[in-house]
This record gives sequence, C-alpha cells and structure tokens, in this order.
Amino acid sequence: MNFPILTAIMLAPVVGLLFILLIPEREELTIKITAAVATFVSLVLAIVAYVLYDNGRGGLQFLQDVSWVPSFGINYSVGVDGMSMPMVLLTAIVIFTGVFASWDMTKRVKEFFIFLLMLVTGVFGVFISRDLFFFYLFFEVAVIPMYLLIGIWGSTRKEYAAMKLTLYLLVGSAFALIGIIATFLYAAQQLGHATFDIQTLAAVKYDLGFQKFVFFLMLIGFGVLVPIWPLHLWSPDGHVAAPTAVSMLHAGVLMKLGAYGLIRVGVFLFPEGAKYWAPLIAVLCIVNVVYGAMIAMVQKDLKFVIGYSSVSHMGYVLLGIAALNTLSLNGAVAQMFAHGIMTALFFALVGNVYHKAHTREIARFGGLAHQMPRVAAGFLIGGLASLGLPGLNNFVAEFLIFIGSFTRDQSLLGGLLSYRILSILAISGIVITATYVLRVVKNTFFGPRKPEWDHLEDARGVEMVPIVVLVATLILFGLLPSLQIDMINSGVAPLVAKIEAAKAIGGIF
Amino acid sequence: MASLQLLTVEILTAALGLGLLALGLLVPQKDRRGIGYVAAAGLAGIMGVALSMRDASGVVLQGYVIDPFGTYFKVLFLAAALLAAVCSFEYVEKMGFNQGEYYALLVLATLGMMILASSGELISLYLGLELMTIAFCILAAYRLDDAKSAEAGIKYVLLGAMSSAILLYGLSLVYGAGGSTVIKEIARAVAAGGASPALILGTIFILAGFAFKVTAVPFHMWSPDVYEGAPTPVTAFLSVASKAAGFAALVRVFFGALPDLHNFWVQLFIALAVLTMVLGNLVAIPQTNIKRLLAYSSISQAGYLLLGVVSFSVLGIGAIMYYAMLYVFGNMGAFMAATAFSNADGSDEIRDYAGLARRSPLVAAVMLFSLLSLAGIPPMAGFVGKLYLFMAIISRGYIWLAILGILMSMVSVYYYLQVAKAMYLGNPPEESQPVRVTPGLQIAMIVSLLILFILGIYPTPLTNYAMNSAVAFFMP
Amino acid sequence: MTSYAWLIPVLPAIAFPIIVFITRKVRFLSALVAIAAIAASFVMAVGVLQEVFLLGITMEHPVEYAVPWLQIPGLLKIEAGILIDPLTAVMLLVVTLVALLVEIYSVGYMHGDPGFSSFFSYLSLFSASMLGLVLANNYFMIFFFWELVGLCSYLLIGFYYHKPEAARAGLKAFVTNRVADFGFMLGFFFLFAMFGTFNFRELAEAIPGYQNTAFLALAAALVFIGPIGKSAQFPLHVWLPDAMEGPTPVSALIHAATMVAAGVYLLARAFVLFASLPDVMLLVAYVGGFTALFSATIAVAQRDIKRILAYSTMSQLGYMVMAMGVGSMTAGMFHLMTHAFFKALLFLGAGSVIHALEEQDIFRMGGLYKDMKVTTTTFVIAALALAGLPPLAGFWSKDEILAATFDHGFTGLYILGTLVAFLTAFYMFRLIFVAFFGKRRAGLHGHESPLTMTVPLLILAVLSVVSGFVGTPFTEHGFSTFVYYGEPHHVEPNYAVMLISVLVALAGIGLAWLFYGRPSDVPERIANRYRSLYNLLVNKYYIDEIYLWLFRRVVLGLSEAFNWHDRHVVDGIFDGVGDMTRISGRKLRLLQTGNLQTYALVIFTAVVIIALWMAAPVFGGVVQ
Amino acid sequence: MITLNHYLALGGLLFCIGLFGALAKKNAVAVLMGIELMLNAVNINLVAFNHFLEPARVTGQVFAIFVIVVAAAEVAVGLALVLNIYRRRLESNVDDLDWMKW
Repeated sequence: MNFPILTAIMLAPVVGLLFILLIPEREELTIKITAAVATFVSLVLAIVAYVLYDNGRGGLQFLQDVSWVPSFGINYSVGVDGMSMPMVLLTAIVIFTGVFASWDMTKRVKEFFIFLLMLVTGVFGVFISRDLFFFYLFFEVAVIPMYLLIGIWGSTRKEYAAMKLTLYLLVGSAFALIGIIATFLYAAQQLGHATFDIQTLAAVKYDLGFQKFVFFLMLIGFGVLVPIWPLHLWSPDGHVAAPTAVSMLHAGVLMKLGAYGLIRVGVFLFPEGAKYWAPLIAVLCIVNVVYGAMIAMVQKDLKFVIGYSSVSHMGYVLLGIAALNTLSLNGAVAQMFAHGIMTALFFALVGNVYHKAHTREIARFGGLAHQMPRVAAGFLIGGLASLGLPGLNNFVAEFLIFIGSFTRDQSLLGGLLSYRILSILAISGIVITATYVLRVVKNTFFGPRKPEWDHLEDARGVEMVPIVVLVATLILFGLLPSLQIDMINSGVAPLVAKIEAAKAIGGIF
Repeated sequence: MASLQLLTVEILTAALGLGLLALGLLVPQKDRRGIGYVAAAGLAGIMGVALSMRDASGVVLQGYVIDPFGTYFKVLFLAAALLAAVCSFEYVEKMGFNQGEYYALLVLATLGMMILASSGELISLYLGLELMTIAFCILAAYRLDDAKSAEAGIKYVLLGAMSSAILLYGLSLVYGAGGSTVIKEIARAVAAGGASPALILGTIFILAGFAFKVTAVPFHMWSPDVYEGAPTPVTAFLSVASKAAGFAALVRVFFGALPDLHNFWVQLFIALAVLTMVLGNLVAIPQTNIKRLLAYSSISQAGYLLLGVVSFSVLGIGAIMYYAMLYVFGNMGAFMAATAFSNADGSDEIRDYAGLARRSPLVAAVMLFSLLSLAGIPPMAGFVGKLYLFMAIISRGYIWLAILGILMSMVSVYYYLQVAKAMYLGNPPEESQPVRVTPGLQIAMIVSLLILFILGIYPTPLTNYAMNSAVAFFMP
Repeated sequence: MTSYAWLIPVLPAIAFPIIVFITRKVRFLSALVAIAAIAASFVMAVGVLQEVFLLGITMEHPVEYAVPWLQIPGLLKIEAGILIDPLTAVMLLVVTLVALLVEIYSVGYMHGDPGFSSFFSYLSLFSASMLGLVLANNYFMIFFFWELVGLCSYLLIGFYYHKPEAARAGLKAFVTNRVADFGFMLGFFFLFAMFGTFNFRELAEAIPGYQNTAFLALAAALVFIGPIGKSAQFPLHVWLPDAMEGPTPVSALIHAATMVAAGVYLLARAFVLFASLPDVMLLVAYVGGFTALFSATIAVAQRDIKRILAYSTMSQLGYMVMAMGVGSMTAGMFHLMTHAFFKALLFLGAGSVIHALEEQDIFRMGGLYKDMKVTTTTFVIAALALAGLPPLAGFWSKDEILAATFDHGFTGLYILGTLVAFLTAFYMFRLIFVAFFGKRRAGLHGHESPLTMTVPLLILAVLSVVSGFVGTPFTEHGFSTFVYYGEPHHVEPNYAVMLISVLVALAGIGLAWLFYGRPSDVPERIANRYRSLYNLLVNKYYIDEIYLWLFRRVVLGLSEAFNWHDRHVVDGIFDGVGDMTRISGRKLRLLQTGNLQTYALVIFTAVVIIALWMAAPVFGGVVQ
Repeated sequence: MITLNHYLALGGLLFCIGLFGALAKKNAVAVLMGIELMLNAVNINLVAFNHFLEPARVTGQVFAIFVIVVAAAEVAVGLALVLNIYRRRLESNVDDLDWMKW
C-alpha cells in the first residue's frame, strides 16, 4: 500500500479549493460541482481506507512519514488507528453531505466553498496526524475559516456568535498548546532527542505531578471544544448562527476534535493524569447531559434545541472518557461518530426548513409533515437516533458508554458518589432527550396543516443527498455495529492497556 | 584585505545610499520614479550578497563583528527595506518630491541597523543607532504637507534623543565599570569583577535605551503616535526593522557583555515582557485607525520577542531570530495592504475597510493572513515563531509566562478579527470602486503572503538558518 | 423448522422496506406484501409449535440459536439469537395469528385512508419487532425490540398526526415508556454487572446460586419497572388510554393483544430472577392487583368505547401481573393468550362500530344489534369471555389466576381479584346494553362492515370460545404442563373459586342490566349522590393532571431556571471577562496622552523605579 | 583632591538638570537644549572615566567626540522639524503637539 491514501483524503479538498480559486465567481454551479467532486473523492477514499483497514492487526495503518523539521523532531507523519479511522470517515461523510446541504447557497458562493474546504482540510489533518505539531497545526487551521463562515453566511447574532466561538476555541487551544510544549520539552529531556511523535511521546514516563498538571491543561484545551460544562456556551450560539453546512461540520465533526484530542493526547499520553481528573470529568459530564437536555427542552428556536442537544450528547462522550475502561471508551468513540452523523442530519434538515420558511421558531410551525413529509421523516429518524433508539447507530454507542461506566466500580467523595450513580444520572438523560426531541417533532411536524406553510416544498433532488446518506449511515452502523466497534476496539485496546498499566491513583475526589 | 571583504554588505549599502542621493539630484523630476526601482534592485542585490556570505565570520578592527547572527539580521533588514521600497513607489510619487533623498534615507537607515546588529563595540553601536534614528526622524516627518507627519517627526526626534541620552549615560557607566568599550572585554571584566553599583545602574540605563527602540512598555509611548503620523511605508519599515535592530543590539550587549548578570536583568525583562504583552494587546482593542492598531499590535509583538530574551538560551535567540523574520513579512504584509488601500481611498480608518474583500480580494486576503500570522494562527508562519518562543520560555520553567503570552495572543485575535470583520463581513459602500493595486506592490504582497504560508507549513529552512546562527552566536 | 425460526420476524421486517420504498404508491400491493409476510410467519409459527411438541422441547430444554452481533473480546458478548421453548412457541402463535387477523381486518378498516401503505408498513415493522422480542435469547435483544415496538406504538398512535391529540398521545406513550425503559435498562445493567452476561440461560444458571440477594432484588425491581410501563401498570399506566387515539386495529393489535402483553412476557422470561425473591414478587403481585382494581373502577365511569376497553385491558394486564406475582407464571401466560383473542375481538368489534358510525361515545349509540348482527354477536361473545362466564376462554384463564392467588395464600388479593371480576362484568355489559341494545339514537345508522372485517371477527370469536380449553383444570397435558416455571404441575379444579367467580360475573351483568338494560335514572342518581367520587372516576383519579402539573411546573420550571442560569450566569461570567478586557483596554489607552513630555516622564519614572527596585534589598534587589 | 566620584557626581547633576529642562520646558527648542545638557553629562562621564581608569588609551575621549558630532546632527534635524511645525502652526509649544493620542 504505497499510495498515500490519507494524505490524498486530506489534500482532495485543497485541490478542489485551488480549482475554485481559478473559477470565476459567477460560475456558481461549476464551483459547487467542483466542491462536490473534491469532497466525493475524499469520501470514496475514506470508505476505501475504512474497508481496507485491518481490524485484526489493529494499530496505526496507512503510515506515511516525511521528515519535516529535523531539529525539532517534527515529522509529517500520518496514519490512522481504530479510533481515528471512523473519525476520518465521519468527516468525509459530513462534508460531502454538507456540500449538498449548501447547494442552494447564493451569497458569495466562491468564498463560501473556499473557506469550507479550508476548514475541512484542517479537520482531516487532525484526525490523520500522528505528529503532535501537525495535530495542533491542523486543529487551529479549522478555526479561522469557521469565523468567516459564520460571520458572513450566518444568521441570528452571527458576528457575536462567530467571535465568541473563535475566542473560546482559541483560548482553549492555548491551554492545549502549553500542554503540548511542556510535554515535548519533558520528553525531549527524558529521551535525549526531540520528537513530536505521539507514539514515542506516549512511551515516556511522566512523573505524576507533571501528568496531573498537563492533563488539566489538555482538559481545558480540548474540553472547550467538546464542549465540557461550563465552557460550552460557544456551541449553542455558534450552532445557531452558523450556515447549514457549517453547523453540520461544526457540531458533527469539530466537537469531536475536542473529544478525540482529549483521548488521543490527554488520556493516551497521561493515563495517570487522566485517572486523577476523571472524577471531575464524570461529574461535569452529568451536568452536560442533564442540564443540557433540560435546557434544550425549553428552547424556542429549532437550532438552539439541537445546539443544546449536542451539549447533552457530548456529555455521554465525556462520560465514556471519564470511565476509562474498554467498553466506555469504545462507546465514547462510537458516540462521537454516531452523534456526528445524527446532528449533521438534524442541521441539514433544519437548514432546509429555514432556507424555505425563513424562520426556525418552533411555535410558528406545526403540521409541517403535510407539506414536507420527507423532511419530517428524516427529522424523526434523527430524533429517534438522538434518543437512542435501537437499530440506529447512537444506541450502540450510548449503550456501550452506559454499560462501561456502570460497571466501573469506583466510589467518589468517600463513598457518597460512585460511577454507578453517575451513570444512572446520565442514563436518565435518555428520558429527557426523548421528551424534548419528540416534543419538537410533535410541535414542528405534527398537528393540523397550516396553510401559511403551503408554499414550502419538500426536499427533493440534491437536497435528498444529505438525508439519504446520513440516514443510511445511521441505520447501517445501527444494525451492524460490529462493522464499527471491531475497528474502534482495535484502537481502544492499546489505550486501555496503557491505562491499566498506569499506577492506580485516587481521583481528585 | 580580508577584513574589508567581510564588510562588503555594509560598503555596498553605504554606496547605494550615497549613490541614490546623488541620483536624486541628477535625474530630472519626471524620471525620478526610476530611483525607487534602482533602490529596490540595489537592495535585492545586496540581499543576495548578504545571503551568499551567511556563514562568514570574523572581527574587523577589533570591534566590528561579522557573524551569522549579524548577517541573518542584515538579510532581515534588507528584506524589510526592499519591501518598504516597493511599497513606497506609488506612495512617494504621490508626495511628489525628493524621491532620491527618500530612498537614500531608507537605505542609510538600513545601514545604521546593520551597524547596530554587527557592532561588537559600544561606540560603533551608538553610531549605528543614531544613523538609524536620525534617518527615521526625517522619514517620519517626510510628509511635509501633513501636520501629523511633522508631529510624528518631532516626537520621534525629541524622545529619540532623550532615549539616546539615557542609553549613552548607561554606556558611559558600563564603560567606566568595564574599562573598555569592546563588548568582549567588558564581559571579561564583569566576569572577573562582579556586579558593581555603576554596572547595575549602567545596565538599567542601557536597558531603558533599548527598551525604547524595541517599544517595550513603559518605554513604548512614542511609537503609536509616530507610527500613526509617519508615512505608511515608513511606519512599516520602522515597526519591523528598527525593532529587529533593537533586538539584535540588545542581544549583543546583554548576552555578549553581561551574561554573568543575567539573573539580574532577566527579572527586568520579565517585567517588561509582561507589561508589553498585556498593555499592547489591551490597548489595541479599542483602536479604530489601522496604523495605530498595528502600532499597538507591534508593541505586543515586542513583548513576545522579549520572551526569547527572558529565556536566555540558544533556543530563545533562535526563536527571536525566526520570529523577527516572520514578523517582517507579517507586519509588512499588513502595512502593504494598508498602503494599497490608502493609495486608493486615502483612508486609514478601519471602518472604511468595510467590504474590502469584495473590492479587492487580494488586499483583503493579504491583510487577513498577515494579521493571522501576527496572531500566531496556523498555518501561518507566525504560529511556528510563537511556538519556538513559548518553547524557549517553557523550557526555562516560566509556564505562567507562556500561558499569559498565549492568552494575550488570543486577545490579539479579537482585534485582528475586528479588521477581518470589516473586510469580510461588512458591505462595501455604494458606488465604491474596486481597489486598484500597482503590479509592483501586488507582487510584493503576494510574495510576502506566500512566504508566510510556506514558512508556516514548511518552516525547516528558516528554522535551520536561524537556529544554526543562534548556536554560532552563543557558542562561537 | 426451529432452525429457521429466525425467519419469523425477518419476513415482516423485509416487508417494511419493500412497502416504504417500492409499493407505497400501489395500496393493494402494500397490503398484500404485509399480509403475505405475516401469513408466512404465522405458518412458520405453527410449524414451530408443532415441532416443539414433536421434538419434546420443554421449558427445561429449550433450543437456542445465536450469532454474534457485537463483541468486545473478554468483556462483552451480545448475540443476535433466538430461544425457543414452549413459552416462545405460544407467544409466536398468538402474535402472528392476531397480527394476521388484524392486518386482514385493516384492509377493510383503513380503506380510503391516505396513509394506507404507511399503515401496513408500520404494522409490518411492529410485527417484526414484536416477534423479535418474543424470540430474543438475551436481555439486550429483548430490550432492543422492546424499544422498537415502543417506536411502532408511537408511530401508530400518532398515525393521524394531523390530530393534535393523536400527536400528543404518541409523545406521551413514548415518554412514559421511556421512563420505564430507563428502569429496565438499569435492571439488566445490574444483572450484567453481577453476572457479566445478558443471556437468559446463562443467567438462569447463575442466579439461583447468587448470594447478594439485596442486590439481586434491586435488579429485579428495576427490571420490573419495564413491564410497569409497557403493560401499563400503575403508576405508569397513563399512556394507554390516550393511546386509543390510534386507528382501532392498532389498538387491538398493539394496545390490547400483543405489545402491552410484552411486559407480562418479560416477567415470564425473567421469572427465574423473580422467583427467588419473595419481596419483589410481593411487589409485583400488589402492583398488578392494584392496577386491576384501579382501572376497573375507572372503566365503570367512562363513556368512550375504546377507553372503556383500554381500562379493561389495563385491568386484565393487572390480573396477569398479579398472577406472575403470586408465583403462577402459567396462569399469567394462559390469561395472556386468551385475553389476546377476546380483547382483540372486542377492539375490532369496537372498530367495526366506529367504522360504521364514526362515533366513539357509547351514550350516543344504541340499538346497534339491529344493523350489525355479526359485530354484535361476536362482541357479546368476547364480553362474556372477558366477564368470565364458562365455558368461554376468559373463564378458565381468569379462574386459574384466582385459584392460584387463593392457593398461594394471598386471600386479600383473591378478594380483590373477585371484586375486579364483578366490576369487569358490570362495565362490559354497561357498554353492551348502552351501545348495542336499547333505543337507536337519532342520526346514527349503523351498517355491517365488509367481509374483510367480519371474517376476522368470526375467527376470533371462535378462538374466544375454544382457546380456554387447552388449559382447563380438566384438560390432561394442558397448558400448565407446557408453559411453566420449575416443575410442571397440574392445577386441581377449585370448585368454590369457580362458583364464586361465576356468581360474581352474573351479578355484574345483572346489575348492568338493572342500571342500563332498561330505562332507568338510577345511574344518574348515584352519580349525583356521590358527585365527588364520580368525578374522581371520570377524571381517572386526576393522575394525568398530577403528572401534567409535575411536568409543566417542576420539569419545565427547572428547565427554564437552567436556561436562565446558562444564559445569564454562565454566559454572563464569560462575557463579563470579555467585557472586562475590552473596558480595560479602553481605560488603558487614556494613558497615551499625546504629550511627549508625559512620555518622557514615564520613561524616566520607569528607570527610577527599576533602579530603586534593584537598589533596595527589601524589593529583592541584587545590590546589597 | 578631585576624584572620579566628583566628576561622576557632576555628570549626574548635569544629567538631572538637563532632564528637568527636557521635561519642564514648553518650548521645543528649550527641550532640545535640555537634551544637549544630558548628552554633555555623558561626555563628562566618558572623559572622566577615560582619565581615571585607562589614561593610556583615548577611547572615552573619542567616544565623547562622537557624541558631540552626533548630537549636532540630531539637533540639526530637530531644529528643522521644529521650524517646520512652527511654520505650520505658528508655535513651538510641545504641549500642543497632541493631535495623535490614545
């Protein structure tokens, strides 16, 4: 396998971007098609890589190494393991569908797709990097296009939201950067040579105090992106303001960068630090789940509902990380994937409705299933995925997280609290989720036909692409989870081995 | 003769400067635009020469040091001067007179910086400094028709002279304490004699003098006013090159003459760095004039560069060198975009940038990415520079300083994005024309943008150059 | 045949996408596909039952087939598997048969509905899920399908989505069931935490030897929450009456015969867990008994034909749960089976009436027997079965429950059960006398339904009569030696119990005749006399209102508070930091006065300060 | 006996006087004169150091001469600019040079 497939996945959008730069601004259709082709290439390559990935062998595959800055041990080294491969696939699916969800974009089309492709390049880059320098570099590359995309093409307090999002993300990443530099320097001292290679860094023995400190930095840095409570506020505002494709990418993929970073850099490099801070994460994630879901219940704007639902759902991912065992980590990664697809579906549909109705206020809708049965069906399926219905991808993920954290036998706060109690609280989230999701479905799509919305057309043609692709993905991995979990487990196994090998230490409380 | 060969760059620069002066007198008024081209070509040529002798080292006349460190900075000054010259073509032509003098002063200021960066001896250091300062005083006040420009000039000349006096007083004390004006000998004397009150006091005065040049808070106060008033290309040149020269000299003096006192002066630099980063960034937030905004931003950049000094390590010097070079392109890029805009619209107000992305995608993009580089956002080169700086500082254990620095650079994103917001989110005013940019400026902007991108993604060549030079400086 | 049993749920499952994607436009084909699929399943179910008999598959020696579905080596093994024992076989037969009849019936009932094809696709999906639930060999899979039947219930209750009540009822059903599923899930999580498996057989082997019964009891109680929701037991019963907003065939299939019985089925499946825990059994028994009485009393005061039947269903489910609680799984399952037939019949009959009249209030009907002979006859047969008159099916199964309750020493519950039997007979015949007999009301003219609807009625009527015979105390090798827990035991006839229940039923019918069978103002007088009690019953003990209050005031109130907190406190803090930064910038810029002498002064002051700092040891200076 | 310290004290004093002039005088020309005094203070230092520390060499003296020359150039530029301002605003009060601030 000499073909650098991962690099190709990442560069396909760049090539598309360069082509778009050359296309005159008024050739809007050509621009869109170019973007679609570029992302389609990424998608196909990602699927090929997903299929070719050898679960039995596990570990990092499709490796490619190019020496970059030798004096600092920086290499352009890419590769995917069982955790990052699904993320790459997720990104490819979401961006591909996102392009179609933006098909009716008419404002400054050229710039839009340029920034969109720039953004996605960064996201791909993070997931395929094995080198911490490139990891961080790509991580940040995604931020600024996001600002412009939201600022220019957004809605509802877009400038405020764009700035808020950018600053939250950047401040967060600042902490992560400090952590990364500290790790690099520590490791360079221990190893005697400089390296940014994650695997090599993971082999270094960091002392406990260092681990606690750096993991905390990582927790803040990546936690903002997850988003962990109380650093979550950029996300509902950002989701609401962003244009459809950006919301999709943003909630679908960008939040996963945070969780992925937390696992890949935080837990993997600092298992003892992770053990120390895990109880804090566990407690905060309950706030995420329950508080987020309850807030979602009283939102009046469709996008705010989904925005807060993301906060709530990412809480599950955090729970999976906090529980630090095989099942829960498998679940966390699977949930990242499943939530990405699910929330992308939601945003695609809401975008569709908003584009035609020019409002997202739930109270103004009602009975939309009459005019838009396909959208209603898609939304319902998304909702069902969201509430964890078996047969859809999210169920498997949430189930694994729950059972993983539930079976973790560790008491906190001197026995006042335990992972089991926290898991029970988190599981109660499925009830709240069902309530708000179905309430929204009911209030938006069910009920008597409103003539006011008779002019709305149902999704058709290219608009169906996102709905079909995303729903199919949810169902495929929902019915055949081993397609997904076998791969994820091959990536989680070494991580868990590392966690288990780490000293048993008490948590923060 | 070997020693004269080492001086090739300086001699050529001096010759170019004088030649331009003469040319300005000889060439008829209408053809004077050509002088700019000559200057640019000359600077480019000299840069080639400088690059070709980047590994040369030696000492001329006991006190003038040619080493990779100095040559690196010379390349930097020449690059900045070249960009400033290209940037000036249209701007100066609009002013309508004395083009020969303008370019001559530009080149002579460059010569001053070169001397500053290379001098291993206090007298020549002072000479270089003054050559640079006086040339800049005139350049800052060059727009005779503009009261702001005159005010900038007089502020610069008076405050510059005061700071020179302070520096000189410090130099005199150090001379007294070390018994010599040659930096190496001073170092030897300090190592033998330890810290005397005169030496400490001298150090403080020298520090104040250099802090003035590198616009470290609280010695920065001249800079926003001068930057705002001076002609835009001059501001650009002043903000990058004079600062870099200040750092080069600062490193030479403090690392060369006073390494044994570093426990003492590092504390001072920490205080300066903190103040500079915080104040520069905070005050930049409410600015509405692009030049003033960039002035405060460039103050804050000095704060980051000071981190490299604080780290007192090879990595720190390398980081300063790397960052200073990127800073040239980043800041010059922003100023070139500002120049292009002011050539077309005659305004420096940020609100007038509304919708610039529609009127000229290139100018907007150059401005945006230059600012992002200044903010240290990947994949722009500024990120790598900041990474090195923070690495240097964290490797000495100053994690809190690094956190402060990074947080402050995130604050800087806020005000940089205010500019981006105007350019990309705003709508162009009615009946606005596309912004027309001359080909020379266009090329310069694209080149500097490309450099920022390339060095951000593939920083290896410059990293190696800077780090090797730093190593050579630290362990000759 | 058993090795192909997995096809039983798969066939309707395949019908679902076929209808959705291919035949949706052609209504006739949609119905055909759905019916063909379920018919095939029915045939196979019969085959399975036959094979269970022939091969001697018993409760102790079930057959299991499984393929791995999700595995994490060493930690988690989830199988997609089927478990076939007599219990499964009986359930398969009941479900496929009722489903088949209901689908045939629906061809007539749903004729002309714009959602005809979707209706059949949902029914197919439901059948598939329900059959999957029945066949599941582990807790995970049962939960999987448990949720899916809940989904179908949601979709079908809200089938008339343009009606706000229907949409609301669907939501209510789903959310209420979610609460229950939450408990159920925790329950089997506890089991997993204790035993590391979800598999029924493995658990059955491990549970009896487990020492920590407190933990086990907790797990069992949590698992029991599942049936409380699904089988509409108090206090999670509120969704079932509202579920009547769905099309009537749906009420018959899902909310009477099969899905609501899934809770009882789960209790039977998990009986090994409960059997060893007397405390939990007691809880089960009393929840069941209470629900039986509770809903029977409500049924007495309702006017909507479907709601009466819904409360009746709850009440009968209460019986079954009580049977489980007193330890007689056989009786519970037996009643489940017979109830499935006659309750489906009642609903389909009611559907026939509604189809003809488009009216659900029994007091606006009357004299229907004249126009709807078949419907009336079959309805009365079913009502008699429900009331428990011999020799109809309901008599035998109910009698077995009462006998078991009495025999196991639950005298209180026995009396309660007998009281419920009386009420059952009373409210059913109240319905019959008011709706089917008496005078015709103005403006409503019934007509007999088409054959597609009446034929299923007739078949079910036959079953309502004969299905009880498989389990009478007089039957050799009957139901009790087939479906049982522990040792098969033949129930001896308890003539006293039989006699009492017959008398009680007759008394109920008699009272109904006295009140409603002839013109009378007695009911009204009683209602007026005991107005508050009457209101309590009409308003279903105000349970809905209490829940609504809890949801609106407490949950939504708390949510609003959180929302406010998020928007103002959390956001306020972070925005405040941002504002502070901006404001400090605005203040700090004032230092820059523009006066060059100020600048110079600052410079010199700074130098002096530094010099002092360095000179004075107290400030950490270096110069001593 | 006049020692090095006396000279240094003189230099310091002169520096402070010059500084006071530079800070307190409102006329730009006067400010320039103050600065000249400060530079002269430096010159005294230099020459004194040279004399007392290494009388064999003339480094300090040379340095002082350079300072004088450069100061002359500085003043020339300074005066030219003051003249320019004066022509434009008809005054040379430094307090009024605050068009650019904040």
